[in-house]
Parts: sequence; structure tokens; C-alpha cells
Amino acid sequence: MLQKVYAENKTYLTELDSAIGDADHGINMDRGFTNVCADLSKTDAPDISALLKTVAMTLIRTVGGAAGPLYGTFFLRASTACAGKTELQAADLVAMFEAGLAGVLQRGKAELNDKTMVDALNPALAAMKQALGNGSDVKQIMQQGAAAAEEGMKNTIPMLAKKGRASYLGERSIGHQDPGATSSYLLLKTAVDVWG
Amino acid sequence: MLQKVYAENKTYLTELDSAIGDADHGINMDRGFTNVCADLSKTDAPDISALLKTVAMTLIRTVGGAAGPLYGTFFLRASTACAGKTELQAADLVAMFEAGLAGVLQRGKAELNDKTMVDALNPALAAMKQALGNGSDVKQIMQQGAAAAEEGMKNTIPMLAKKGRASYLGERSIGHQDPGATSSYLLLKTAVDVWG
Amino acid sequence: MKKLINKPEDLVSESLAGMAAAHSELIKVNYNPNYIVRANAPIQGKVGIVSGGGSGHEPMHGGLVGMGMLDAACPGDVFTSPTPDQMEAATKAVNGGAGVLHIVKNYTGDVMNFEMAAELCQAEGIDVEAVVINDDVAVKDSLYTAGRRGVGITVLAEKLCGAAAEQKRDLKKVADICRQVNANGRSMGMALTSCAVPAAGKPTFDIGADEMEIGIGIHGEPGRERMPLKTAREIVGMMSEAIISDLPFQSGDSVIAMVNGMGGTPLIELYLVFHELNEVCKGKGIKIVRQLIGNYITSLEMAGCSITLLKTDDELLKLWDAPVHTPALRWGA
Amino acid sequence: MKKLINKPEDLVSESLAGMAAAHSELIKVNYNPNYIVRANAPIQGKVGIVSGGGSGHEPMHGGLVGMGMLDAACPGDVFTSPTPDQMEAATKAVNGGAGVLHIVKNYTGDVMNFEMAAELCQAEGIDVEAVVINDDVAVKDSLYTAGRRGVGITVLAEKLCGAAAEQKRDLKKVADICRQVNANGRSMGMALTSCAVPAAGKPTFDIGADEMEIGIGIHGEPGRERMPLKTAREIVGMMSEAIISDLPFQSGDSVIAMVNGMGGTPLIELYLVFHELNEVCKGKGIKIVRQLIGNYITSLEMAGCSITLLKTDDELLKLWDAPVHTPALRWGA
Ligand SMILES: Nc1ncnc2c1ncn2[C@@H]1O[C@H](COP(=O)(O)OP(=O)(O)O)[C@@H](O)[C@H]1O
Ligand SMILES: Nc1ncnc2c1ncn2[C@@H]1O[C@H](COP(=O)(O)OP(=O)(O)O)[C@@H](O)[C@H]1O
Ligand SMILES: [Mg+2]
Ligand SMILES: [Mg+2]
Ligand SMILES: [Mg+2]
Ligand SMILES: [Mg+2]
Repeated sequence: MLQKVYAENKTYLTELDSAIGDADHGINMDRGFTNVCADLSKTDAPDISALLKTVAMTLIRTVGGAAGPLYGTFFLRASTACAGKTELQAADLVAMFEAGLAGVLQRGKAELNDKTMVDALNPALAAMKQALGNGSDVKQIMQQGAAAAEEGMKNTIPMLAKKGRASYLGERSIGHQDPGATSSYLLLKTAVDVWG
Repeated sequence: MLQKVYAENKTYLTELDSAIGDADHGINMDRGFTNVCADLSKTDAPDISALLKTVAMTLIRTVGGAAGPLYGTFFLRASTACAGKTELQAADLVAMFEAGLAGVLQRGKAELNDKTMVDALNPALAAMKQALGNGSDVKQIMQQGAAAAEEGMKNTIPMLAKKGRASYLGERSIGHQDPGATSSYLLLKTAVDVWG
Repeated sequence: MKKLINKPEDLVSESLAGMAAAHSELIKVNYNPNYIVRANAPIQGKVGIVSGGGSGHEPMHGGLVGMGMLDAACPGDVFTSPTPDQMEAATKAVNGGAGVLHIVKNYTGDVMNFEMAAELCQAEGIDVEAVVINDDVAVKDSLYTAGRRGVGITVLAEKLCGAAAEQKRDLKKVADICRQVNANGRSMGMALTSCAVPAAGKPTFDIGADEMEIGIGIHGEPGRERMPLKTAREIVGMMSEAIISDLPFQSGDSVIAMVNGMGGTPLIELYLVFHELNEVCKGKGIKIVRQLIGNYITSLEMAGCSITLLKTDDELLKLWDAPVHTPALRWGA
Repeated sequence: MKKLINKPEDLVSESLAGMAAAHSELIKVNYNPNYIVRANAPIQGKVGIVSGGGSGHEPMHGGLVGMGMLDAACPGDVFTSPTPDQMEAATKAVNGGAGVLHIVKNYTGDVMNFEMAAELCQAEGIDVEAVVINDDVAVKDSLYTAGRRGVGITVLAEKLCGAAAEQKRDLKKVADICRQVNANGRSMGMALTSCAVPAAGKPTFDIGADEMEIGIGIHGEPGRERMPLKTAREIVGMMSEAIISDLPFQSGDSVIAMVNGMGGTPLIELYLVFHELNEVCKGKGIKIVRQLIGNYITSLEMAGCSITLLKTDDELLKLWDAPVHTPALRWGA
């Protein structure tokens, strides 16, 4: 499913990366999730945690670039966060997402408004937490998260990049949407469609 | 004078050479005759033969490529042919031209219809001889020669090149006017204007 | 986009196959995970040196594997950092018990992937030290950003550390030399044309027939500034000024200079650039005592060049002159 | 046309100045007439080897001057053969009493200018022999035409004759080796893009985004055929077939192979081309025992490559492996 999404958005993400990066983000994500698909079909994971671990390891092994370790770490931490669980409550989902984001922040040391995927993931988490507090169900929570991620993604356009390749452009990075923030939004958007 | 002509025709000759050669004939001729001018202004030659020898040596030293040795040899032989002479009769002029062409043929081993400068110089000589026979004066002789050279130059267009760089193109050399034949025609045309 | 390739996704592996076939006496190539390793690795008691990065910069890094230079190189996909599993396998393959140095160019991806690899290796008791190269003066340095890119100095550091390791210096010493080289070296690059990532299929940026990019990296990223094309003298003037004033290099300094081609610039132009650089240095009393002129750290078929200066001393010069035998760099052997 | 130059008319001399500054321990540069000569020339009792041709093919010939290769090189203007006065001066500068070999690429201009130079030198009692290289299978050979061009084999001939001369073989023997190499070597080239002669200011030919030229020379001349771009495998198939069937090379033959870049093609592609060539040769039982992969005989910034095969024997292999130390080719020293 995610694989299909990234395959469809390969050129889109790569073009975003051409503007302020090195024109490979879409290619990297597509390669990664194509491999995730293949590996998942091979291994039948005993539980969700194990499944997410496979996803993480495959991404780390096959995406490369900055996105590989970051998304890899995201899923690795999410996997640890749901260790042993056989089914997920809304709260678990949010906790996993929180753990994943914490991993991304630790690995990448980016802060809010550095013009990275964090600018999509961070508002998403906030929105999901709030929705959880309001007692929304999983689908609603994901929807809130995706909506916030989309807004966060759009907000990266005026930002001056401080992390990643785009930071080399200095002022010239302004006015372009961050590829990683975009792929993060796509991640959540897809999750909505799946859990929907 | 000739220098001015080749300076003006630098791009023209070079474009002809781009089609079937290596895009430098105009540059070479321009460089050569610019140097000829400079050298002539430095040396005041005792007689025509010495003057032509300077022209020859300068061309050999500064034109390079195929045209350098060929035009150099042309003027060298012409110089020998008028050794000692202080003024030139029509017959001398034709004899010098004949000697020059003989040198080109010996050096380059090209035959008629090989699509080279010979295809301009050879008919030119024939026409000049005839004019001389008819008792024409120097100016008429040169005019006849130039006219024949121009025709010979145009006739190189349908030819398949057998000598020089253009021969590497095989069939693809057909349909293009030979740069060297063109520079030879310009040589005569200028002579007309001078002796006119 | 016109390239001498088959399928874009096969470019890296098919090119590696060509290297393996051409240089079997020097190197071995391992596939999945991809890495190039010295034929005689591991060398007991010698510090292993591993580098890596995206492909498309050839001869760096794979062409720099061999006696007196790298023990292994990890090629990623084009312009994409390699992954921790490659680095882990390469590190194990060259570990001769004296520890392994990771020479890492400062790009977020490279740094994070090498970090993960180092964690994995250290977890298995391998002594790994990493030095991050960041010599590109085109990027404003700052604590709050990704910082400067690692470019030309990487090649010089790999040669100099390789020589030190060959002399059986210990890991700390070899890493110290790497840090010294990084601290005393500066680079800057420019481009006349863009390059095209094979899988992307078209040039990364568009540029006019009378424009150039100053301050580019090595991945087809746009540079810091787009400006009208200037003469080589003016271009070298701008670049060398930025480099020299940054360290700063001073009158009386001896330097190793590299005039590097981006991949699509002919050697006749690179020698002209070196001539201009030499004139600038002479004017400032800076003495070029050694030089590399050619394509060493490239950006696919991009036309352009980069200039690197390394302030040197007798110890570094001895290491520079020590024998090296790799596919791309060879002397004294 | 975008180039790293100042004024087109100064390109050659300013680039020569860069070579002189970079390689003073190896070579000396003489201006008007322009030639590059070994720093220690003339070497008494050693056959001198002089080559030359238009500029724009770097590193050939100037980058091939040094121990074990050329004694002097005469650079003409870009793509224009040098002139007899250069060749005469270079010949005199390297004449150590054992005579001088002129290695001449078969282009009308080069041949005629070297002829005139030889006549001048012989008139002064210098023993000069000239060997004309004509290895380009893209050109149909014939008595009535200018014949085949001299291309890639020139580089190999200069290395092999240089080694023979270094061993103090006499002029006849060195010239015989040159003729043997020319007789047993074949090449073919192709282009993805044109190049632009600096003084002309624009590309010599136009070519579509999906086209290539097969059978090009090294002066931006159009090739024998224009065709749609194909995969590297198909291109190498066509070129190697033309080369192998021409000599013909046969199963069991040992060859020295060169995969040469035209100036604008990145090394990653050249190694892929070498991989494809190696596969073809393996399939035909032809063994590649030595190889050169890189930019050796170029056409300014043209993108494309050429393939050269030389049928070799133990004597040639020994000469090939002998030490060489020039700016562009170096081993064993
Ligand atoms: N330090 C960081 N922290 C978080 N995200 C980052 C960081 N650096 C880069 N990124 C994200 O990675 C994206 C680029 O990914 P990708 O193009 O695959 O890697 P690379 O830049 O190595 O080519 C950027 O758009 C940005 O969102
Ligand atoms: N063997 C030859 N005999 C006579 N003329 C020749 C011969 N070869 C070439 N030419 C002439 O030289 C011209 C090319 O001159 P030029 O471009 O200056 O030299 P090059 O071909 O070396 O670049 C051709 O157009 C042709 O007229
Ligand atoms: Mg990227
Ligand atoms: Mg020409
Ligand atoms: Mg990348
Ligand atoms: Mg020419």
C-alpha cells in the first residue's frame, strides 16, 4: 500500500528534492518501500512489533541518504513501543508515533522550523494527542494527524532550511516545499486510507 | 588585403569546415594571413620572389592543418618560379601559378574531383593559360582564373571527398562545398581586386 | 539525458563489475552489501580505513582503494549515501585488529548512516573512530545547521591517512592526521552545467548558456549563487579568494593544491585553471609544493571544477610522497 | 559554448603554462615554437620520440612526455596540426645522436607538416624516421583516399615505443615496434554530444537528445553514421564487432584494451563500458591482459568513448609493464 503511494509519488518527491536537494528522495523512498513489500511478503511476522522491525531494518538497509536512517529509526522505535502487543488501541498508536518521532529527533538533531520532515511529524503528533484526549477513534486520530502533517508540510515552503542538504542553499532554500516533510505527510495520509 | 578577406570570411570558411571537417579552416587561414601581414610589414623584401618566400614561410609556420603546408608550398614554388624577376609579365604570373599548383599536387597527392582546393586551383590554371593564349592582359587573366575557380568551387558540392578530413565522412561528404576550394577561390578573387 | 548505460538501476553494479574485472590484482568487489575492498584485506596490525558515499563521484571512493590509501569503499546509489549494512560489512572485512577509521563526508545522510554502522561495529567490539570532513567554504558554517559539506579535502585526507596507516601508525594517530588535514584544508566548487541523475532522467537544475553556478556541491545541488559566466581568471580569483581568506592561508605557507574536474570539463581547461591558481598563490606568497590536476571527486558529467588547498608541513609532505597504488592514484609503486 | 578559459586564442599557451608549473620535474615547455620536452632531454644514445597534433586531445600528447614514453610533444592550435618549425625544434631538442622517431597520426595536415619537418631535419643530418598511425576501423581504408585516422593506438604505441627507446633499442627497432603495434591494433569511437572549438564558439555538429554518432574521430568531425541512442551493451557490441572482425582478433588472442573517454563522459560510465567489452571478449575467447580506462585521447568536452584493442605478445607486454613516469601515465616509478 505505502509502496504503491511512494511509487506513484516517486517523481513528485524527486522533483521537490531537485529544487533544494539532490533529486533522489522519491527514488530512495520508492526503492525502500518496494523492498519493504518484498521482505514482508517473505517473512510472516509473529506480531506488529516484529513486523515494524522488519520495515525498519529494510528501510535502513535500502533507502540510504538522510531519509533511510530517519524513517528507519522512526519504525524501529515504534516497533519497540508496541513490543508484545497483539492488537493496538488508539493510545498505543499515538504512543508509537511519539516514540518514532523521538527517534527521528535524536538521530537527526533537527528542531522545529529547520525545514525537515520534523515539521510535518511534530504537528501531526500534537494533533493526534489532542484527538486522543477528545476520545476520538483511531480513524479520526489518524485523520487529525494527517491534516496537521499536511499543514506542517505546506508551512515548510517559506522556511529557510537549517538541516539537510537544503541548508547548503541558504536563502535560496526559501520558497520550496521540503521533500521529507512531504513524504511524511504521505505516510500519514496513507495510514488513514488503510485504517479507514 | 588578403588578410582582410580571410578575416571577413573566417566564420564562413569555418562553418563550411564544420559540415565536413573540424571547424577550423577559417580560423587557420585568418591566423596565417594575419601573420603574413605582420611579417611583411617587418621585412622589406628586395624582390617579388623574396616577398613570396616570406609569405610561404609564414603560412607554413602559422596556418597548420592541411591548408598550411599546401598554401605554403604553393607560394614557395611560386616564389622560386619568379626568382630574380623585378617585374612580372602575364606569362610569368601564369607560370608561377602553374608551379604553385604543381607543388600542391606533389605535397597533397590529391587528384581532380577528390573534393579539395585542387578542384578550384586546377580549372583556374586552365582558364588562365587559355586567356594568356588569347593575349589577354593580367587583369583579364586573373578574372578568367577567378571565374573558373568559383565554378570549380561550386562543383565540389556534389563530390564525394577522397582526400582530407572530409573523406572520413564517405557518402556524408556529398552536398557540402569544400572549404579549401573556397579559400582558393577567395585567393584569386582578391588577386583580381588587387591587380585590377 | 544521454548516458553510456543500460538500465539506470544497474549502473552502479555494472560499473563495479568493470572495476572488479579491470583491477583484480588491487581490489575485490562484494555485492549486496556493495563494497570495494583491498585484495589483501584485512592486513593484520594495520589500521583499516573505510570511506564511502553516493556513487557518481568516481574515481572517489572506489578508485582510491589500494596500497597506501583506502582499505574499503562503500558505494551508495547515485548521489545517495550508502547504508549501515554496507559500512558494517566493509569495516569487518578490513579490521586487522588495529581498529578502523571511517572517513565521512559531512552530509546528513552519510553522517547518520556511518553513525549507525559505527554503533553496530562497536557493539561487536571493533574499535571504530569516525572523522567527518567539512571543507567546503561555499557553505556558511554554523552550529545550528548541517554545517559545511565534505568535498575535495576528502581525497587528500584519504591519501595522507592511508600512508600513515601503511606505516602502522595507531588509530588515534591516523585519526589525528585526518582531523589535522580537515582543519588545514579548504575547497570551493563551481559549475558550468548541471548533471542528470540517471534514475531521475533529466538535469537536476537548468542553467542558461551564459550563466554559471558558484559554490556548488558534488551532487548537482544548485550552488550558493548564480551569476553570468566569467573568464577563468575571474572565476579562479573569486574561488581562491574565498578559500585563502577562510583558513586563512598566509604568505610563506606551503600548500598541496588540487584542481579537480567535475567530470565533464576537459583537462586542457583544468591546466589553465591551475595556471591561474598558481599565479594567484604566487602573488600572495603561497607556495604550491604538490598538486593534483584532473577528475578526482566528480559530479557525474557536470562541467565545472573545484579548487582545494591544504596547508602542509614536512610530516604531511612525507606522507603525500609515500607510495600509493590504487586504480586512480599511483606513484612510487 | 561554456568553457573555463580566458580568450580562446590564449587557451593553448595558458594551459601549457599550467603544465609547466605543475610538472617542472618532468617536463619543460618551450614557446614559439611551442613544444613540451622531457626535462632531461636530449638523452645521449637514446632514440628520441616526438609526437604531436592539434590541441584538445589532452592528456595526449603533452601529458605523455616523460620517462619511458615521449621525449617531446608538439601541440598545435585546437584540432589543428602543429607546424614544421615546432616539430623541427622539438626533434633537435631530443636528438641524442641515436636518431628520432616521429609518431604521426594519419591526418592529412599532421602527415604533411611532419613530412616537411622531417625533410628539414634530415637536411641537417638528423636521422629521422616517421611512423603513421591509422587504426580507426570506422573509416573505410583505400589507396585512393586519405585512409584511416590515427586514434587510440597512438597512446599505446607511444608507451610501448617509449619503453623500447628507454632500453636503448636502435631507431630501426623502435620504429619496427611502432609499425607492429599499428598493424595489430584497432579502434573505434562514438559520441553522445558534439564539442565546441573555442575559437568557433559553437558546437561543431548538432545532435538530437535521443541520437548518437557512431564512428567519430577525435576532432568533432561527424561520424560515419547517426543513429538512435542505444544501450551501452548494444553500443559496445557494435563497436567491438567492427574492431574484432577487422584485424581479425581471434579466440586465444591476448589483448591490451583501452576504454577511452572523449572528455565529457564520467568514469562510472567508462567502467560500465569496460565491463561490457570484457563480456564480449570473454565470449569470443579473447583475453584482456592489460587495460587503460579513462580520458587519454579526448575531443575537448565531447561525451562519448572509444574502444581500442591491441593484439599483444610477451615482448609487448614486457614493454607495457616497464616503468613510465609522465603527467598522465605513471607506474613502476
Ligand atoms: N537532520 C535531519 N533531521 C530530520 N530530517 C532531515 C534531516 N536532514 C534531512 N532531513 C530530511 O530528509 C529529506 C531528504 O531526504 P533524501 O533526499 O532521501 O536524503 P539526502 O538529502 O541524503 O539525499 C529532507 O527533505 C528532510 O526532510
Ligand atoms: N591531400 C590534399 N590535397 C589538397 N588539398 C587538401 C588535401 N587535404 C585537404 N585539403 C584541403 O584542405 C582543406 C582543409 O583545410 P584545414 O581545415 O585548414 O585543415 P584540416 O583539415 O587539417 O583541419 C580541405 O577543405 C581541402 O580543400
Ligand atoms: Mg536527496
Ligand atoms: Mg579543418
Ligand atoms: Mg541523496
Ligand atoms: Mg584542423
